[in-house]
Amino acid sequence: MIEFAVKNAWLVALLPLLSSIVITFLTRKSPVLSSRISRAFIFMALTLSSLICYEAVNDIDYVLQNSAGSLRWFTSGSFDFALSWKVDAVTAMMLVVVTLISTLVQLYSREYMEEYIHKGYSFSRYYAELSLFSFSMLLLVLTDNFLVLYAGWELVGVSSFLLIGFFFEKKSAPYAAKKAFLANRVGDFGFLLGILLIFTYTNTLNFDVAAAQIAAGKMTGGVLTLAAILTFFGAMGKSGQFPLHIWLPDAMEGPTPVSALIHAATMVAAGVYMVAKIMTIFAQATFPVLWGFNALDFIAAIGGITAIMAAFIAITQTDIKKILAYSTVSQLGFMILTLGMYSTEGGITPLGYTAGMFHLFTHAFFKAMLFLCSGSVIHACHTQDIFEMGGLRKKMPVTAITCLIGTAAISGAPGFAGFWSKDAMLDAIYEGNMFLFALAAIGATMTAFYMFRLYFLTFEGEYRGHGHPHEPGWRMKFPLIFLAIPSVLIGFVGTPWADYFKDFVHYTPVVKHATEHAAHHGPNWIVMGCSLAIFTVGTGLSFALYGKGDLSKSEALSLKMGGLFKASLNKLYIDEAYLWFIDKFVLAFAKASSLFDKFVIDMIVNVVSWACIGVAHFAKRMHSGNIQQYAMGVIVSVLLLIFAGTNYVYIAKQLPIYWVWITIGLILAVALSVLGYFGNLFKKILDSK
Amino acid sequence: MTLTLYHYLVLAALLFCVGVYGVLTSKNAVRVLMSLELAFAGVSVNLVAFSNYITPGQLTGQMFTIFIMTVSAAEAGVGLAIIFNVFKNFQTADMEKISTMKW
Amino acid sequence: MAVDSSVLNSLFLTLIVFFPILGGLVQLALPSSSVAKKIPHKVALGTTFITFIMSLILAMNFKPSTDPSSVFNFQFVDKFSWIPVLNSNYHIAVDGLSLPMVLLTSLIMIVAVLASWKIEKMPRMYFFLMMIMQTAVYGVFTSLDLLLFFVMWELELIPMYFLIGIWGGARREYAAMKFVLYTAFASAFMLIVFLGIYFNTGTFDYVQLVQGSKAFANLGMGIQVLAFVSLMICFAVKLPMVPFHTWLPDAHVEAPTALSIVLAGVLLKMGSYGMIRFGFGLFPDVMSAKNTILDLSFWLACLGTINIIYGAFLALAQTDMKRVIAYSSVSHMGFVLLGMAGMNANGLNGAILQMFTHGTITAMMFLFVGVVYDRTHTREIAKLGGLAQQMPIAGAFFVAISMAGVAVPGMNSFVSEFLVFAGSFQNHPYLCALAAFSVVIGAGYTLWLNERVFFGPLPSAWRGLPDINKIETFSVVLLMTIVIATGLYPALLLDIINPATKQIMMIMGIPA
Amino acid sequence: MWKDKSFLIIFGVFSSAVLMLLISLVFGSVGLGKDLAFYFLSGLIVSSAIGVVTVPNLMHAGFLLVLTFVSTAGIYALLNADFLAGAQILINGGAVTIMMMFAVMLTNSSKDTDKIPYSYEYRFVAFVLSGLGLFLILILRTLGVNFNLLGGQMVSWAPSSWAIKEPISVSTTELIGKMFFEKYLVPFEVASVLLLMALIGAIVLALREKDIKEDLIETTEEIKELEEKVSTK
Amino acid sequence: MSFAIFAPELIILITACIVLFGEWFFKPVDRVKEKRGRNIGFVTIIGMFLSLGTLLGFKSTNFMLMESFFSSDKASFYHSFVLDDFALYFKAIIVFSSILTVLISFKYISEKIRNSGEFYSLICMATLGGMVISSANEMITFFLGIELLSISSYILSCMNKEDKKSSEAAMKYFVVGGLSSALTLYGFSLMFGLTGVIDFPSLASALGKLSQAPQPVSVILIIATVMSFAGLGYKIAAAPFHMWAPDVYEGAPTPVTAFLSITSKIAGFAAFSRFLQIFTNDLANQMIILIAIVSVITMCAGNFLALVQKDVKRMFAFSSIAHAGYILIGLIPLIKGNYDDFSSVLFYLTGYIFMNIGAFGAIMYFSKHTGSTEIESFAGVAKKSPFIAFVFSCCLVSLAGLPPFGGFTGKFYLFVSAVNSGYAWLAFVGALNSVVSLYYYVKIMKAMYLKDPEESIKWELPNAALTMAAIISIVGMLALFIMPYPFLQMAKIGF
Repeated sequence: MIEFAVKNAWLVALLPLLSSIVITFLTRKSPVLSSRISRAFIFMALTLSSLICYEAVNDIDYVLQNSAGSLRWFTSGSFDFALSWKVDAVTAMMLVVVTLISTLVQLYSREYMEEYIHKGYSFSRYYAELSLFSFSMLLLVLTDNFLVLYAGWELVGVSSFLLIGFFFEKKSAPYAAKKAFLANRVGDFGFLLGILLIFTYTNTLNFDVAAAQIAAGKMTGGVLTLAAILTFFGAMGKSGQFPLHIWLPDAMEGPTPVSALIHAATMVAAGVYMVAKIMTIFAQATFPVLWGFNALDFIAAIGGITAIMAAFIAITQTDIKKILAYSTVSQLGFMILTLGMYSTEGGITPLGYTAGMFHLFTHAFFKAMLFLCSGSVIHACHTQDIFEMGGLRKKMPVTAITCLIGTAAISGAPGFAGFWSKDAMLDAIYEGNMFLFALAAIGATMTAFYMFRLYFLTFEGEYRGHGHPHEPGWRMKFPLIFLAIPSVLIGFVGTPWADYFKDFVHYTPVVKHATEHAAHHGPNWIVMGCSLAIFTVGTGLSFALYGKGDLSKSEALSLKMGGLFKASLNKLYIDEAYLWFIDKFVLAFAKASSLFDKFVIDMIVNVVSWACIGVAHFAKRMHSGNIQQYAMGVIVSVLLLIFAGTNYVYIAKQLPIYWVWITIGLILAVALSVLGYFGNLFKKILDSK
Repeated sequence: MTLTLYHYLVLAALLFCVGVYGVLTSKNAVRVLMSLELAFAGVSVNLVAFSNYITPGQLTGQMFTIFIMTVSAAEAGVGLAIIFNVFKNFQTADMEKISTMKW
Repeated sequence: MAVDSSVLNSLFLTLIVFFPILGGLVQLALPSSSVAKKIPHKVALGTTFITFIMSLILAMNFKPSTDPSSVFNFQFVDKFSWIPVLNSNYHIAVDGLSLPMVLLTSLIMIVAVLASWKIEKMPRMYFFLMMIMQTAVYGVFTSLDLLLFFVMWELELIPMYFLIGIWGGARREYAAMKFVLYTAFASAFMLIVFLGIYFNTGTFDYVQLVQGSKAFANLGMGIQVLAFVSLMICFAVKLPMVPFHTWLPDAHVEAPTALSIVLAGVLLKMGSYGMIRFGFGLFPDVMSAKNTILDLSFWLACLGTINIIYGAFLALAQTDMKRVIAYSSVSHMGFVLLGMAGMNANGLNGAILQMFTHGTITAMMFLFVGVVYDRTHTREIAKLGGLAQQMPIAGAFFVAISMAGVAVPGMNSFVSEFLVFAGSFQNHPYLCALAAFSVVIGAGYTLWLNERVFFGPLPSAWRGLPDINKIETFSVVLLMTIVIATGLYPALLLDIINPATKQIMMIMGIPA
Repeated sequence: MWKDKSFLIIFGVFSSAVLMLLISLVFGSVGLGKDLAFYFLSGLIVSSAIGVVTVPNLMHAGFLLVLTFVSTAGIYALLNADFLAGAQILINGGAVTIMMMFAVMLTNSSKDTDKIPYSYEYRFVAFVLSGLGLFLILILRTLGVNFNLLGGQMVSWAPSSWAIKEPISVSTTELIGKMFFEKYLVPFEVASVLLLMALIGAIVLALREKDIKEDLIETTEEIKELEEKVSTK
Repeated sequence: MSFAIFAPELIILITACIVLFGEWFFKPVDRVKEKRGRNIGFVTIIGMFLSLGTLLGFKSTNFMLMESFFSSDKASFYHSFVLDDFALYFKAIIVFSSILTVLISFKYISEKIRNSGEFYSLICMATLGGMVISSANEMITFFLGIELLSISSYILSCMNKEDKKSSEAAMKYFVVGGLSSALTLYGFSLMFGLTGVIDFPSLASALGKLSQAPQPVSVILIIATVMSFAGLGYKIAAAPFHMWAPDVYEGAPTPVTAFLSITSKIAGFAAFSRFLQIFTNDLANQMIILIAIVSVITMCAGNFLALVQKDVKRMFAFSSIAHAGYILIGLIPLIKGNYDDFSSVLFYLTGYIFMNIGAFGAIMYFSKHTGSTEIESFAGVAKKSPFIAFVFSCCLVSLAGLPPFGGFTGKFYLFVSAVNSGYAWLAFVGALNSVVSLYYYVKIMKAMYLKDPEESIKWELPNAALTMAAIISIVGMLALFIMPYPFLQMAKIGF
């Protein structure tokens, strides 16, 4: 069974696609059946990927040797573009994460989405799109070449687009979907160019081969750095890094389970995954291009900015999902920042790489769970504003507890999963760059603060909303509870003392090269202390301000903070800046070019035709109707032709032959029309007498 | 000063040009016809002169002239018929008024 | 369905080319009483369907070249003497370049006939003209004789004029006239170049021209470039290349739906086909000249990039649904230019595939504009919105079409655009990078259109609109199947195209 | 009656015409005053031709046309074209001009038209074109051209010489008659067809409609009417 | 002397005489004037067919028993009248075009023209003139042929006697024609003066010798050439000698317009072709440039002025001017002595007959029903008479030089000949002009098909003759496109 799973790893991706196709074409009309089919298929995929992961943990070499496969997709010139796949450690991990969370979310959705079904939305469509997403994500994860990666990359974008715009009758949802797609596309633009650069230089699309070629010196210096940075653009778009993060909060317009799956756990992690997967290329892109920055510097800088910016914005948001969204952005920023760490020796710190992956791993669980909790809350309260909630702990204890676990995990409460991964990240940053460490520490503090703010405002104090919230059914509760377990425990696979995760993950040929020389080091107590402090400070502040359900303190503080508060509340005006840019530049340019097209290019065409008609209108006057006019025309023509003919001998000596005649012809034509015109004049003079 | 070919040629050219001038300026259709005859006469003089000086004894030019005379007579006849018709329709033989079709 | 090729070889292609005209003549012979029963429509559908089947048989019996040394792989050759005085023959055949175009034509014509199912004004005449046009288009794609090519090229003009002029929208006369004059103007250039080629080489035959004296190869670069540019102008108008594109939006906006489908789906390809066939085939030295100041591939790339970006921006600014798609055609056809400028197998493969993909996708786009227009009688985007609530299936399809339009993987446009980028990036990285930005703008206008027409709240005026009917569904499913099938497995087409591309590369003297 | 200007002109024209003819014939045969005759005749031709196109009265113009033609006949005579001279007087000087006169009278042309000539500017343009342009080109370019460059080379039985020859004296009538039926038979026949055609044409055009109208039965209705009439009778 | 070579002309002449008295002959037979007119027309056609048959017989039996035939000066009328392939072909198409012209004019003539006998007689005479021109080998016959054609055309233009326009047209045609004749004659006289000969072959060799002559002679030669050119250019309505054409075409009775635009034009080109043979050496080069420039002006003038016309007949005048421009291109190889390429002119003229016959037939038919020749009055006629409208459109497409009709092949072949003579730019100008011409041809189609008629009653079907002419026209155009080779072979003649 395990052997089958490993050798047919493509099945993991194919199963959701099959379910998507079956739902679309066969069971479109029966929602419940569709949901069952979808869940069954994803569960099969989960089973397969678990087996693969199990085998990978057991015997990674076996998986590496047996899981690879390739199909000729198409041939251009003499180059075969292949659909190829391969499972390595990171992939195995991602497979499990994706299928597991997909399975849970699909189960959760069965109940969560029911009320929308009654409103006329198609359940089948929902599940088909979810399956499609799973397929795309798994394709992205499974492949080992750039083209298919890019294909999966685009496809997750598409399914995300579809799912964000699920409530298509709202004005905001399609808008958000479009925004998400476009922001992603901006990143993809760079990604595509990066791939093209790598392809052009190395003449291969395979990660391993490309890395080897680069190592062999086929691509060096600025070009490589440029290629790496361009490729990273893709990650920026997909993982919501500054300045392309704007789509992610808006993407919360989609159904909450979708947010949990796509915009928290899996798709947004694709950027991080991609950077990790082709880390060797990044690691070799050490040629400084801009102000001495190289590719990893760039990555780290972007990650750092994103982490702190998103955290800052999250502090003041009132929409529960937006807070979580910004938190996601921030956490992704941490991961990216960590990935961008390199040791002073010029090589990559394995810690940065593994810590980033580790956080990706843990974050997937607790963030998905947090989103599902928020879904549960929204499901109960029919609002997303945390100021209209409060005191829900009594009414929804399971949700509250799981949410608390998630909050603790993400804030880095000691022992929880987030603590270990965050600690590992801070450790890596600490090794790399102190300034960035400080930045990360502040960011982490803010994380603790706003996450507990969310928890307190939602579950503690008095209920401020209307209606009667209550616990959801088992289909929604089960995922919460199920995810709570790893949120607490999973961190223990990667403690500084026994870092199984690191051992597992870095045993990936792609990154092996870069990481093999790295030493195994124990816990960094300073960092751990910092982590503790961060958690304590953040949580404490939050408790002080919101813990008792009393909002007056926080309001006073917000008034005191004035500008900062506003900036945070308005998301640093980045959206407005984008809109301004699009409106004032892009659309204005489009309108200008439209006018240019209409009044210049098209006008030239029209003017030519008008000119023809105009010339004709003028020249037709030579047919004045007067007979003697015509006779005169004959005589004039004869004279002109004689003149031209008799002087042609002389003229021809100086000028090329045709020009003389063409000139004479023109003179003749002009003379005739002038004659016609004046003939008419004479007639007028005559008439006036 | 003896008579040369050029004397006749100049005369012919003058006659021809006067004819052309007449065609261009006459208001009356009949006078246009007369002017045309003048132009033909000019051509005839030319031909006869050439015949006499260039191909003496061969009479080519004279034969040509005879045919031109025939044609000009026929043309005059037809022309006059046309002028009658025009006169019937327009009640005038004014060249300037015979210009309803234009442009 | 493999048939003995010796049976097929004689006159089979001729049959395909002229079968539509037979159908057209049947139209003329139909009594006027048959109109009420939609007999003309059915006859037309039958004709196009049979030609489609025949071209499928053709495609199945086509053997992609395996001979690496030959520069031709013309099959189903029909060659008869036509005007011996001019050494001009009736010479038609297909190769890997023209076969996809023939298939595309057959396919699009079926869709076009289905899209004109509601035509009630003089249907016999309508389908007659359409069938003539089909023959002309087939002729263009299969002619190997320059004179025959020119004839077929011109033959398509007048039917198109009438089709736009009689069955078109409000400003149809202007649009039709503009189309005709523009194209005729351009073909004057082609005529002269062909004449020049004839007098330089004494033949109109493409095969002989490529094998023997390459058009103007003996006359020095100046003349070659001049001739090449003249020829390109002709094709550029048809393509349409900025700044010769302004006839296209007018023609599209005024043309009936079926005509827009044919225009965008097939007729534009005539330009790019001509460029590849004759630009590359007859002027390899010009195209591959790199050492001169006139690096034509650079200019081609420039123009392609301008087409792509400028067209995309124009599409962004339009308020008329059909205009958006018309300008998107301009943008997408720019990819063909860009691919050609790549001067390598990837670029050229991409260009040829892009011709096919754009044909299928834009046809669907225009089909849907027709669907919307049929029901709402407006194409003003501002007036539309939320139609997906009334027409869920249409909405779903339109999303899929938009996705195909923005080159999402799984759709064939993804492959073609990637190949175009991959090819042109090698030669002109900066221009390619600029052009690649269209993935953003292109997504912008397509999805924006999608959002404004199908999504969001439903204006009360559009309540009670019927969803798309079976005929429209069939058309779109047919095309979508092709799009996805060739998108998932592009080798279906590329295995035909790629050998031809290699041969073109060989003509150009570039190692594939 | 004697004071009538037109009578004077008619008389003057005819008398001078006869005089011209006589002078030219006499001078020509004697061979003395050919120069004189030429200058005299050409002066007459030119002045009367200018008169034709300028005198206000069309009748007068017609008479001057006769004078021109007759004088031209004199020139022909000077050029050894005796048959032509006679034919010119008969055909042009007689028949054609008389037709013109008729036309003038029938169209009342002498009364109303030509009272207002074309504007001065227009006539000036015409004069420049024809009088100066055409004439000067013809004259200036013609003078000094050796027209006999090819001499007799092209003509088998003519004496070849580079000099411009004096006119020779041969009676042409007989020769012309012969040539009509030999060398110029085809043109002769064509000319006869042409005259026939002109005849038909002139008749067709000049025929009054009412002359041919009465005996025509136009339509089937009329036939029916006729038949009815016959049957009722 | 063998009068047999006159057989075609004589048959036409006899026909002319018979139909002249046709009214009188047929009066006892047909009391209805309409029928009588038709019968006279039939007689004309029969006569012309006989003539055509004789011509074809000459061709097929290889009548050029020239060895014996031209053995003596006398037998060949001193070379004043030749019957070579060139003449045969031109005569054949002239007679053929006359037949078709008569065929489409039956209805019009019997309805609108009183003296149908005389009318047909004059048509025959004009045709005869054209035939004489085709065979003329010396200036006098040539000139007489032109005059025979011209004078009968003057009369024909005037045949609508009550119509102001008709007589005005005749007047214009006559005055300009007379002046042009005078100019031509003056030019001829100068040429005669320079060489002393009037037959074309001797003239050619003489002028060939003169072309090396010192400057004054060459100048006077240019003057003579230009003046004769003016007269001939007037005949084919080449700009700038075209100004009479629109008015005359508009005013003349429509059958006459058809005749002028087809038969008369073909005869004009016969004249041109005959005349141009006398230019050799340097003179030929100058002549080529003259023709090139005139053809450009003609094309442009014709096409551009046609753009703004409102009357179909007038538009067709400009169209025929433009076509004269195209055909002039084909005369360049003639001057160069490249007779193979000159066949493009013959081919084009053949196609031109078919195109214009269909067009004028349709114009006559439509204007009879609409009572006007304004383009606007043709609105929606396609609904009333689909067949004729279809034929008309085909003719227009062919005139514009688009496939699949003979107009395309012809024009292409003309351009081929231009490029072959080294005048590619001329072909280019021609091609661009065709584009311009497309505009106004399409304008007519637009009126016919795109506009709606005022009332939707269908018209009576066209009569058999017109239907036949229409079918001949469309079949001819298609045949010239699909299998041009036989026609090209026929047109490819040796001199």
